[in-house]
Amino acid sequence: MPELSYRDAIRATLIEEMDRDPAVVLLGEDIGAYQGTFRITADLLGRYGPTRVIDTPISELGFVGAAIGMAMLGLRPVVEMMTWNFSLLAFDQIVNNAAKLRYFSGGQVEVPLVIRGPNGAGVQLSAQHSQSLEAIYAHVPGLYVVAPATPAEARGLLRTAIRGRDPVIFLEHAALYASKGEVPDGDSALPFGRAEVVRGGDHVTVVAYSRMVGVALEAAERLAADGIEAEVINLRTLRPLDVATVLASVRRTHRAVVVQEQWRLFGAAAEIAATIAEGAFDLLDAPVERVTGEDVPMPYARNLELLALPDADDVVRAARRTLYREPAPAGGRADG
Amino acid sequence: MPELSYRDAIRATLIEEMDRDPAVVLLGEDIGAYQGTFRITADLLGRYGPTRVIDTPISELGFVGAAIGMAMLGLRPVVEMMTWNFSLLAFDQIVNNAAKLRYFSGGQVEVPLVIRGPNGAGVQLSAQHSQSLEAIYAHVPGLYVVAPATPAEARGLLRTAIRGRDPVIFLEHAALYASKGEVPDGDSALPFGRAEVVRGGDHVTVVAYSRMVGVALEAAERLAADGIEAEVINLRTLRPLDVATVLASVRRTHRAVVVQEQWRLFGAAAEIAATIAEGAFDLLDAPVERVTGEDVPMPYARNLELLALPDADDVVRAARRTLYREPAPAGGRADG
Amino acid sequence: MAEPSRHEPASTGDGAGTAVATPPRQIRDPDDALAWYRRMVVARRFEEETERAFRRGKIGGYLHVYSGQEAVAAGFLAEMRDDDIFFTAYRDHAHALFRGSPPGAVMAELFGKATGVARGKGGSMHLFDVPRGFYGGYGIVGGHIPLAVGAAYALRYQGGDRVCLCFMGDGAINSGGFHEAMNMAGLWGQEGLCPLLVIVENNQFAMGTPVARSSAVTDLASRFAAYGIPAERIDGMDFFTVRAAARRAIAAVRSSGRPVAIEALTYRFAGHGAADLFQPYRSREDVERARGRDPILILERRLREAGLLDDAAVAAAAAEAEAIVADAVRFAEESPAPPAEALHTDVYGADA
Amino acid sequence: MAEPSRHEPASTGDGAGTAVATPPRQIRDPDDALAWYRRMVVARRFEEETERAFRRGKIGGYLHVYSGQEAVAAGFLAEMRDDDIFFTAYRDHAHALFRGSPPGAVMAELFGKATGVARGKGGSMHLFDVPRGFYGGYGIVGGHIPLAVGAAYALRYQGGDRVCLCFMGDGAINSGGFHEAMNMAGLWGQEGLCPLLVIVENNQFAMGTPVARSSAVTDLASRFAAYGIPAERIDGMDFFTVRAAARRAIAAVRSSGRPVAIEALTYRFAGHGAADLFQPYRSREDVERARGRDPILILERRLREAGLLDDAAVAAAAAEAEAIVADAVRFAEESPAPPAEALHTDVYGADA
Ligand SMILES: Cc1ncc(C[n+]2csc(CCOP(=O)(O)OP(=O)(O)O)c2C)c(N)n1
Ligand SMILES: Cc1ncc(C[n+]2csc(CCOP(=O)(O)OP(=O)(O)O)c2C)c(N)n1
Ligand SMILES: [Mg+2]
Ligand SMILES: [Mg+2]
Repeated sequence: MPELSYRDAIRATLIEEMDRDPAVVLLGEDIGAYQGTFRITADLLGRYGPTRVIDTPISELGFVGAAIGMAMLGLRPVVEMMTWNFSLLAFDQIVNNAAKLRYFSGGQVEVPLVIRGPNGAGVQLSAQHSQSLEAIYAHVPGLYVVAPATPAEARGLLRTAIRGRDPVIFLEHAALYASKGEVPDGDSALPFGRAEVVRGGDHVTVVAYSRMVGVALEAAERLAADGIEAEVINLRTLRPLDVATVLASVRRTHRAVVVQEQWRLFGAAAEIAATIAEGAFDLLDAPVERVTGEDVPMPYARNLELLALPDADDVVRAARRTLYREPAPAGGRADG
Repeated sequence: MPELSYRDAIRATLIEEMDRDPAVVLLGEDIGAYQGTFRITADLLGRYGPTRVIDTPISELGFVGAAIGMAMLGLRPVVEMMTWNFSLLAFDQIVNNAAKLRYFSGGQVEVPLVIRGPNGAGVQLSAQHSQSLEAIYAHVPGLYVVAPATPAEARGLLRTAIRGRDPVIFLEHAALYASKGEVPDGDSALPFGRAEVVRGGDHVTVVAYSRMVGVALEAAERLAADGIEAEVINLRTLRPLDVATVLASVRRTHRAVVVQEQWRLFGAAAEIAATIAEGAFDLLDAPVERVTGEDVPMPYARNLELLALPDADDVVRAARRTLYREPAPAGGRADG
Repeated sequence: MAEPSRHEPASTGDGAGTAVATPPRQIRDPDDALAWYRRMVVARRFEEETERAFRRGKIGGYLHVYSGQEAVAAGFLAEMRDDDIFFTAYRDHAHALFRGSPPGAVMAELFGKATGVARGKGGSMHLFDVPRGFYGGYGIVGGHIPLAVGAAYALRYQGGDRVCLCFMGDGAINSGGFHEAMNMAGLWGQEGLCPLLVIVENNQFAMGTPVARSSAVTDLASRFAAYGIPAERIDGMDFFTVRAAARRAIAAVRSSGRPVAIEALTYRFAGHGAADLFQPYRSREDVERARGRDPILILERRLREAGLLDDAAVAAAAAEAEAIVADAVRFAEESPAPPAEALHTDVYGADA
Repeated sequence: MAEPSRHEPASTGDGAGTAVATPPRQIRDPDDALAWYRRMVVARRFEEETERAFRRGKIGGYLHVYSGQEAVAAGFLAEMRDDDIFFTAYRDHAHALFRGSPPGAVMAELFGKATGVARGKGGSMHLFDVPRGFYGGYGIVGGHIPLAVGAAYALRYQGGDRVCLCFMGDGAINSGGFHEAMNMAGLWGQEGLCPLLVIVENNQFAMGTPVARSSAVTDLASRFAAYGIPAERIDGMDFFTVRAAARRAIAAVRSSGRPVAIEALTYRFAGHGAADLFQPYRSREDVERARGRDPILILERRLREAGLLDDAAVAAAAAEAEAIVADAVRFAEESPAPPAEALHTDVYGADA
């Protein structure tokens, strides 16, 4: 069990899968000569040559579409989206072709495509470069939406993604690239749709994914100091969503907090909260709390940016509210 | 109070606003010489000439972007999206420029832009042409998201949209264009964020918007025959969401059904259901029910398409479930 | 960098409505030419029937017929090898028929039946016949062009000399996806990794918008110079002209692995779609003038001149087409709708 | 249709690294030329300071400096009228300074302060100074190009003869938005409704990707022919060359209401952004060679040759720049961060 960074876990998995299957090709902006903006693909151009490591022009719609065409013909392209923000330009190809081709062709073609790159806010990248798009992609049938929180997950889920038969929205997080963790050796793949209980607890369930898992764990530590034992669930994938694991926990703790980095309204936490409220209706002792980013474009100034993002404090307060140890926010809970 | 079709209400409003303000210009594909795919803009080219009624190439990203630029300079462009499906190509311009320009310019520019056209499923238009995108747009701060259900609303809300100071996602519905209704004379505008109780009732609240309002009303009729009085709320706008009106109703009925045409997961109904569960927690006598489209790309065959779309039957059953007069669906409620 | 004129412009007119003098030509393979004539007659008859079926409520959604453009798809598909592949937009019925998809299965798709080429899930805009190399059938204008570029790359990556054809409309040339895809095709072609033939079916209109109102430059072939892609404009109404251009272009693409483009001037005789009844954007006379250069009649005349066709043979072809199309309709009518379970299949390849 | 060569290509080289012989020229307005020299010196000094401030942690996010390209923005902005407007991408500091935005307010924006040109909400990539006609500052490559086309239309729609300039990078030319926007500009220009001047700042690279690897055709000016937009390529390192081209082009755009494009060959001396430390995609020698044609030194030499500048004046300009930049940093440092309430303002124009 070597220790690897999240970045190196992704890179190592790319290398393993490229060594294993010549159908795996990489495409993206500056993944070759530049070595990748986040150095995920460092040295891969030298290793595999320009036919397998394809530096593309700034043409997100075009190269995602081309990757779909490659996948239809049996290749297994892995597209690096330099940041997921740029995927808005490729949105039509992802939603109208990648996600639906199997369906509207009556099952004649499939699109084994992985699109990966950093999602969410960095540090002071401001409004156009700080989006977290999971709710938008998770809405679309035909896609898988994956958001690993640890190096081991990054590796296990990426392997499943690359070997799969359908398009995968693989959401990394720039703030996690340098984080380290034990990564199992060998050919281990993690299945989609299986959440992990990363911390046990009986008083409240905190549901998170990607970078927010760390925030939830930090909050759980602080809550523990106060005698509150939070169970923290790392979803790993949003589509499919592991409803069973979440409900099993909430049915025991009777309380839930859902954490997401992005805009609150119509965000991922809404689906999770609604699902909990439906599935554990009789067993909930308090409203499900949503801890989310503020409903504003991301500001540049660091002080404002920190205000716009959810943190452990927010999770602690929300958890305490579910236990009625904290007053509801001024103006009531759900004043939109 | 003349009776107008939904189509004519929109068209009449465009004419009134163009007569009133020379800054209003129209752009879109085939809105001029072709007279508009749904004839919303019929004769307007003749009336206002090609500088105000601009037939564009098939360049959604480009002409939405150009309209944003016009709006920044003080024009009030109204863009026709032939159908909202094509807006996926303009998604970057809408999300990264229109919605955020005021913010990242520090308030120096504004984007008084309306993008309008039919949203949702038609009849057998299949996977690429049958999407309902409200959840995706309603997620984004800086946008307004409007979905009128009647001719009067189409007129009142469009007027507010055109005279406003911010980008408006104006979601019409092809299935409503021929529907008729009384439309108030004169300069009446409907404010955003005010839902309407379109039918009173004490037993269950049904929340809907756009075409689903009619479906909800039909269900309410049937429920009434069975002694169940449903209160039907027409949201009119999804951003902002009139939480107060919804909660006031649910706090009285203790039961809620939310109806949307589109894919269930991470859909608009999730936000509404989560908001109800948060805001009426102690007063809910049953889980909030979501009635939605199936989680599949839209099939072409009519029999499958009908199965994919929610209808009054589904609403009736959901309402009865909230009253425990109907068993929960096999496999439990929230099994994802 | 590629020199943008490997092919010189062939005979062209201002538009397909203008008569273009094409020199009489020796007919190399008479049987084959006759077979293509009959296929074009079937395609025309097939489209007439789809319009009727639409009015009868048997076909739903959008319906875009190909009448008037038959020589384009026929000429190119005639030159494709069995293992070559192609993509097109939503005006795709004739492409499927020419490639050999059973007319019954094509009609059944339009009728939304389980026996359709896409099992009733795609409809008119999304015909697919992958075993025959037909990769669809797309409804978002321009959306399939990047796919075709990637598919071409894959073909070369996997070895061999298969080529990919991509049909597109004149309106699609203004979409950003076209630009991004063509630039990549030009780049990948420099390494011999993009065996792609792009066919712009310039039928003069994108819905109601004439080319001069949608493209800042009306010589569409000239727009490929921006990507170093050799391009020529041809008369798309003459089957032999199309076929000759197709032969040259496919050979060039196959041997070089580099993209080539052809703008075929043609004309759509029907409305844009079934809903385009009044066609306010063009006059009846314009359409009549264009019908003067009906590609089927042009081919018929050629074959008559060559002594390969007479009145009886023309009548026989019509009767044969009638029978084929009637069979197709019968098959479609009698086929079952997809079972309810089909709603949830083909979303993912395996259970999530 | 527009003929795509109203302007003939002027003196050009293969790239900005190659010396280009520009004929000695009479300096028309010496004071003005000296003023632009001093502004360029300030811009260079300003950028050096932003890089330092970034390392000191005073500036966050992405930081893209303009060093090496000064003659381009200077030459074009020198010819803009006060009521003209412009758009650019994220490499935008010099554009703001040349247009007259106070250096302190620009620096304060980078420091994320309430006194910044965008009140600290935009940062380096989103400078705005609307009262001076600077409409931003955009981070999505190519995303501002359609905006500029629409803005140009609005200017003509509203009457008068204002023009709109749109600066863009060589990498942006491959984005679909560029294509869609240019085609519309070409079309609208046919009606005299698009007074737009597009300036491609070809600094040879898009991040680590050289033009030859991103564009199938390396003569970027030639790509505008696809839109009927006259275009020329110029030496972007020589202020006078740029300015002369700008004068001609702006006059043409202003009088005709039609778009014109200019590809200015230049070079970025620094890394793409502050994170691009090692620049594995080019050699130190390449950069050194390019620095041999430093636009500030070229201008300095010209002014010396014309007897307008001597060692003392050069030193004075440097000292002046030093003081201006030091003041800007001081102003930025001492300015307050935006108040917490600012988080929720500027989302909508009025309460929803
Ligand atoms: C992106 C997009 N925008 C708009 C439409 C609506 N639409 C369908 S066909 C069409 C015209 C296309 O014209 P062309 O490419 O010339 O093909 P043709 O119909 O002439 O075969 C339009 C605008 C669409 N399907 N996709
Ligand atoms: C749509 C999009 N894709 C990718 C990026 C990441 N990115 C930022 S700058 C850049 C290179 C742009 O090069 P160019 O247009 O030549 O401008 P330059 O940096 O040379 O001034 C890239 C790829 C982006 N900001 N937007
Ligand atoms: Mg056409
Ligand atoms: Mg560049």
